[in-house]
Amino acid sequence: MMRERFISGYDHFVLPFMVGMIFVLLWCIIGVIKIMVQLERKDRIKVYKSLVNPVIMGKNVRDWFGDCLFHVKLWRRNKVLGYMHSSIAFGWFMLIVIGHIETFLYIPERGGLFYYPIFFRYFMAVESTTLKGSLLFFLMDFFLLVVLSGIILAIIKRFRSKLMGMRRTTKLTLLDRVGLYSLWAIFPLRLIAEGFTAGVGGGSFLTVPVNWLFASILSKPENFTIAWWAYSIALGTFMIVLPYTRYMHIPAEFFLIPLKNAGIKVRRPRKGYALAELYSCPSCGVCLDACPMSVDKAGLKNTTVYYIRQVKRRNQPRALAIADKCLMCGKCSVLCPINISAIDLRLALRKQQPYNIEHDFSYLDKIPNEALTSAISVGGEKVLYYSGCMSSLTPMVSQSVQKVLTTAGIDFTLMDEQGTICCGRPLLLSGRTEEAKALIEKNEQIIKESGAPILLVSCAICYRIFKEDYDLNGVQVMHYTEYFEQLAAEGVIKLRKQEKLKYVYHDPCELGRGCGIYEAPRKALARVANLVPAAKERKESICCGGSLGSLTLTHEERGRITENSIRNLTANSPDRIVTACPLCMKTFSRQSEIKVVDFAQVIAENLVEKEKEE
Amino acid sequence: MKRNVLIIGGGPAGMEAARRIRDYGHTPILIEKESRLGGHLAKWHKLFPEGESTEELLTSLTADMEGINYFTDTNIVSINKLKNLYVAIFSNGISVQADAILFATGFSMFPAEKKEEYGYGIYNHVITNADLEHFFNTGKDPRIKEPKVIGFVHCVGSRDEKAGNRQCSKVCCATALKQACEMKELYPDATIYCFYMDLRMFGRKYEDLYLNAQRKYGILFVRGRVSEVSEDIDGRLVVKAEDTLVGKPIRITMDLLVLMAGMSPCVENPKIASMTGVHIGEDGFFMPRDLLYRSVESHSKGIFFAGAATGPKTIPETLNEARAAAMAIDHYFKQKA
Amino acid sequence: MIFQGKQKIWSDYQKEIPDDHWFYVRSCIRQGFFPGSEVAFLDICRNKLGKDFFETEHHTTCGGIAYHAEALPQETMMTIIARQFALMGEHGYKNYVCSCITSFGLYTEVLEDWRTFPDLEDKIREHLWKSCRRELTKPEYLAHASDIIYKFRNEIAAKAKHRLVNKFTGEPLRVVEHIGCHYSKMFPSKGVGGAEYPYVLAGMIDSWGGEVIDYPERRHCCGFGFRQYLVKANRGYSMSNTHKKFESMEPYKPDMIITNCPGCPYFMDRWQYVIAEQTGKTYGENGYGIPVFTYEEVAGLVLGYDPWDLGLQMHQVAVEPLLDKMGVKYNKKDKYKGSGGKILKIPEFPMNIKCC
Amino acid sequence: MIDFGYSLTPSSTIEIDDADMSLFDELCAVEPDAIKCMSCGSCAASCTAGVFTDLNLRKVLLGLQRGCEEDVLPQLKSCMLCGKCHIVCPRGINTRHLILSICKIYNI
Repeated sequence: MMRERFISGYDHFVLPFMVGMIFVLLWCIIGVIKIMVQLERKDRIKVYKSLVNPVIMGKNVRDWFGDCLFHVKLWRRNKVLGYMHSSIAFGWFMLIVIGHIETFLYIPERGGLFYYPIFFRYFMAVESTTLKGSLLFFLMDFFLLVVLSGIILAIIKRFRSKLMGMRRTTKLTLLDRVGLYSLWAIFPLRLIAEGFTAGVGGGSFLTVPVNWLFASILSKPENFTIAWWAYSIALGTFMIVLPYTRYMHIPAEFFLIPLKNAGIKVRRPRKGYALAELYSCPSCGVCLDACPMSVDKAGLKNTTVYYIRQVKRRNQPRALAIADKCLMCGKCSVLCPINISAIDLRLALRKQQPYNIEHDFSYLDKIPNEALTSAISVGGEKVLYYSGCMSSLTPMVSQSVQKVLTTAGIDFTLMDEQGTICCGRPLLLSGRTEEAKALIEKNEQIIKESGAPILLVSCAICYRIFKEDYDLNGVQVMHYTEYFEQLAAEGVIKLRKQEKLKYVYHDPCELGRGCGIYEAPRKALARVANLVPAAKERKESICCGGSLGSLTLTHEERGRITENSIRNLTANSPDRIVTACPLCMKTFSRQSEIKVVDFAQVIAENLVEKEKEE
Repeated sequence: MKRNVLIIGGGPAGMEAARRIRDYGHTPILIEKESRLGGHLAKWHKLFPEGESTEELLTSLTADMEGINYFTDTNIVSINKLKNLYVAIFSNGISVQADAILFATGFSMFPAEKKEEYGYGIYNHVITNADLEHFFNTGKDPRIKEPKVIGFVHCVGSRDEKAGNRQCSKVCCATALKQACEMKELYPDATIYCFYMDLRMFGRKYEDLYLNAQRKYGILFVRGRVSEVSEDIDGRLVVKAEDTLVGKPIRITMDLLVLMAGMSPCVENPKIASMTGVHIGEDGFFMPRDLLYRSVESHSKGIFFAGAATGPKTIPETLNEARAAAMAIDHYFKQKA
Repeated sequence: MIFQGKQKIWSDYQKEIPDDHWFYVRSCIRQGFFPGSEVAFLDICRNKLGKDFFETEHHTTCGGIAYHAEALPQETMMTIIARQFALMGEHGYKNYVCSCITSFGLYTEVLEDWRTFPDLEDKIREHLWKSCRRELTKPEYLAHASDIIYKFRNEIAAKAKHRLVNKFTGEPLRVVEHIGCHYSKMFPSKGVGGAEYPYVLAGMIDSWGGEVIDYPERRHCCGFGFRQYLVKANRGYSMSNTHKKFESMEPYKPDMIITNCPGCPYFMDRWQYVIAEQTGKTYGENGYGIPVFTYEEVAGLVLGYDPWDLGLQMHQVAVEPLLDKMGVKYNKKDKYKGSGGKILKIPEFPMNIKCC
Repeated sequence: MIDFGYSLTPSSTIEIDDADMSLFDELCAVEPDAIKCMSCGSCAASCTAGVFTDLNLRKVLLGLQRGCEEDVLPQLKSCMLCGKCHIVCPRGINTRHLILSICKIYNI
């Protein structure tokens, strides 16, 4: 049994903690209100609705546990890293929960005090031991040990991050350091404080031995209040600096999850949902290794974590510079433990860029559709093939596609035989959303007028915008990798396999991470050659460096990114690099020592002609 | 047996050939009309493509002159052929019997004053590439006074049939860019224009020179030949040209105009040719037996060419030709024996 | 400007000009533009210098204006010129001198053409014989009348009554010399001093005490350009060229302009009025224009001819300020009197350019 | 003023002396590659918008260098930022950002 040691249930040492606690609570409440107010009306309604939707709520609970406490994604990435994060998060969470359980079990009347469950051991004295009490003591010590193990790993990571699969970690700000050291200090101090009081307040396998140790070494173990003061100050310091450190992600992510699950997207660079994302960034530095630009040491400062830092600091010029530099390959978002929408955040800022260009696409209206395409009212079962503006620089792609289609006996029309206007994706990527509409509308008009049921696209960049931003009245948009795989699977085209050849497939950013097409090209390629994996592939594939996403990367910087990407692809010494985007091909071809070919070319080369078959 | 080789011209070609001929075991006799060996090279400050020092190159060329008889301030008075020998009389009264003669007579600078419209010798701030090198060497030229706007006119007397030189002088594009960069280093605030017809940056590192001129030095390029130059009331130069890429005439007021005088055939070529019967092309340069395979041999037995005597050449080309000519002469002697 | 450099060029471009016995042909348009000039020229040559200058009423236009306006085929033009030459030969002369720059250019061109293509000469000889029954005799020496004045510039200076010196300040008058394009731009070696720095007028100015102005657009055409002026819609283009020259010479504050071409003095004179009326701008002192003269008129003034006898009242830009500077005596009342004291009509005066 | 039926025609000469190059200098500070162009014309030849309009990046760059921005800047309005010029530029000039910077600095 337990009893309160002090009638007041209060000691001055709780003050630092209380100040911190109240400060951080107020901060969070204001923050939540601010974000909700900044959301657009329809977004806000969406959020409210999601909170009463059991499916979404279920998802929220799952994500809260999975992401905030157990860090499932980090586990998948690296076990030690995962353990480190989840041990601290979950362990701490459990200490708080069990602390509350104890409080409610033994002194329910003190349950309303913030500090009570935290400093429970100080205020209570053990009178007799019960099984329940021992179990709780055991659990408390156990989770403290869990947290302490995490802290030890964290300290090790600070100095040897490679052990946890991270080549680089973020540079900490001064406040980050204060937060970090106070965080490191909290749990050892708690151990010491609880160790001091373990003789009175009770303890278990961890705290009791500490108590013995202190009793044997220190002359006056009664002065344990100093230790509790230290513990409270560490907690208070941590919470006071919390909003200004990366540890803000702990409360912010909790709030971000329901917003994300409600389907809210970034609209403005630092308001509303973006603000929630900005505070949710834990500065873990996963994006440092993910970013293709980090091949250059100087490129590191352009990664998402630093982008977020600059935006939070309201350093507009730097933030703009970083936003413009980004290749928009999306790899950091995919690897990010909280999937921060790095591209959208930057795009939102790009949209605000005062470029002062008044685009005038009125000339598009003056071009009769007939002048652009012969595919007018072709209708029927025809396939409309759009080769894209880049195809004039990589004629092999469109020729190969046409060869495959012809061999397959498919009735098709080349949409842009007589020249093409841009699909609009580059404008979109430059943050010129409104301007891109003019191009989109013109292309939509042509595609719809053709009456063809399938739009076949050989450029990954065009494909993405057709998929995401075009309204085509049900015209099926297919990337040629999907389509050719379908034709091969259905037996419409027959392919011969070159057993001796090793190919590696490069996932173009826009196709893979952008549209989630990873398997179709692989399946098709496996029909014609042996596919060897790249060192990193699928969603971890490295951008070729040619991306239209970046506005400011120099030729030389791009060159180094390309070099790194090629190194990644050639890890298993393939005979050829196959890509499914004309821009990747153009970029790789400039620097690659081994031959770079387009997917369509590979398929076309290995077609078994029907007559020969017969 | 030792044979005498008369080398006419003490520029880089003549000097290099003399040493090589000596190394083959023959006796070179080198004559130079100027008071110093080195030819035009000796008047230059630095060389393209990377600003190599002329002084260093000259030092290497003159480092080992042992066993080479040379006469400066000396001209050829006459050359006569006797069977297998040539007898040459020099202006200093000496006469020699030579088993072979090497013409390393080089080129003459195109007289820039012939392009009257540019006003060389008439306007106060018009100089030539050679004048500028002299300025780089000495730091003195009254015509260069803290210029704010500088122009370089390419192809002065090159690719200009009316000026009597149809050929491209080959070295002026690179020289102009080199000099433009040097001027920019001296006068960082100056705006520098290069007026070119084609930028012929054909050699290794030349394109880098071009890129550097653009990126590092901010030299501006105008594709168009300067049509006329005038002086305004302040004595500054009013330069007119067409920017053929814009398709409009342009006018700029400048403080200094550098004329890239090209390479003309050496003025003494006709005289020497008449003494020996070697051929002169319609462009005025000596004509080798053929332009590809026997580019250092003449139509006359025992007479050879090296360097710019047979057309505009860069320094490395000239030096290589000098070596090739030495080898050809040695080969000629061996065949004769 | 390095004077020695210029002198060197001048010495490179000297042409041989015989002393005496010239066959003189007039210009068609100068008769109307500056009727006093050719009379003064002949008077100076014959009476002041005592030379033999022959002219015949049978000579015609050279056909230049029609030729340059593409209204006359080359062979026709050549035949006309061949006839002029034939007239010279018929009268026993070998030295041909013309008053017009266009003609001079054309004669030079034709002689060069015949030299380069002798067949063409034969053909023209035949044409001439068939059409006029005349025998072509090519001149031994071809000169422009300004070459003659240039040659005798020092003799004229010796007889000078007035010099090109500002009598109020004692300073030399600042003189712009404008050479007709066809004088030497086509064949630099046929003009005194070449094409870039012609000396023919500069030499007169030097001898008569003036100071030559070298302004940036000194080479520029006056803008006449035949077709540009002849088609009214294009006249703005013609005037723009003159305008460009005046803008360029303005900072030098020239006192006068001397020309040796029929069109140039006419247009440089008249356009000053049009420019003033259109833009309000005048280039001379005190709202006057810059007076433009033919070399004969200047020679006449230097030799002390009466300005009204020289036809200076035909100028648009008032010449009086210059006459005052030179110290030339003139009677204001006689300005608009014709020969024999007959009162001619006094013209209307423009608004923006001061004329008297 | 008298109407003569004709008037002075403006000169087509580009007066470099009068050109205000301060904006161009500003551009070069942001985009040092602006003077790296060697006028090969690849950009204009491959331009998607240039097929339909007078857009010609080579001419734009030259025009800016000669201080005749008014003549050339309107061309940029039809640019689709598709980046083909970037791909073909032999000098590796980042043409897309160059265009955006031109628009920003010249405020078209």
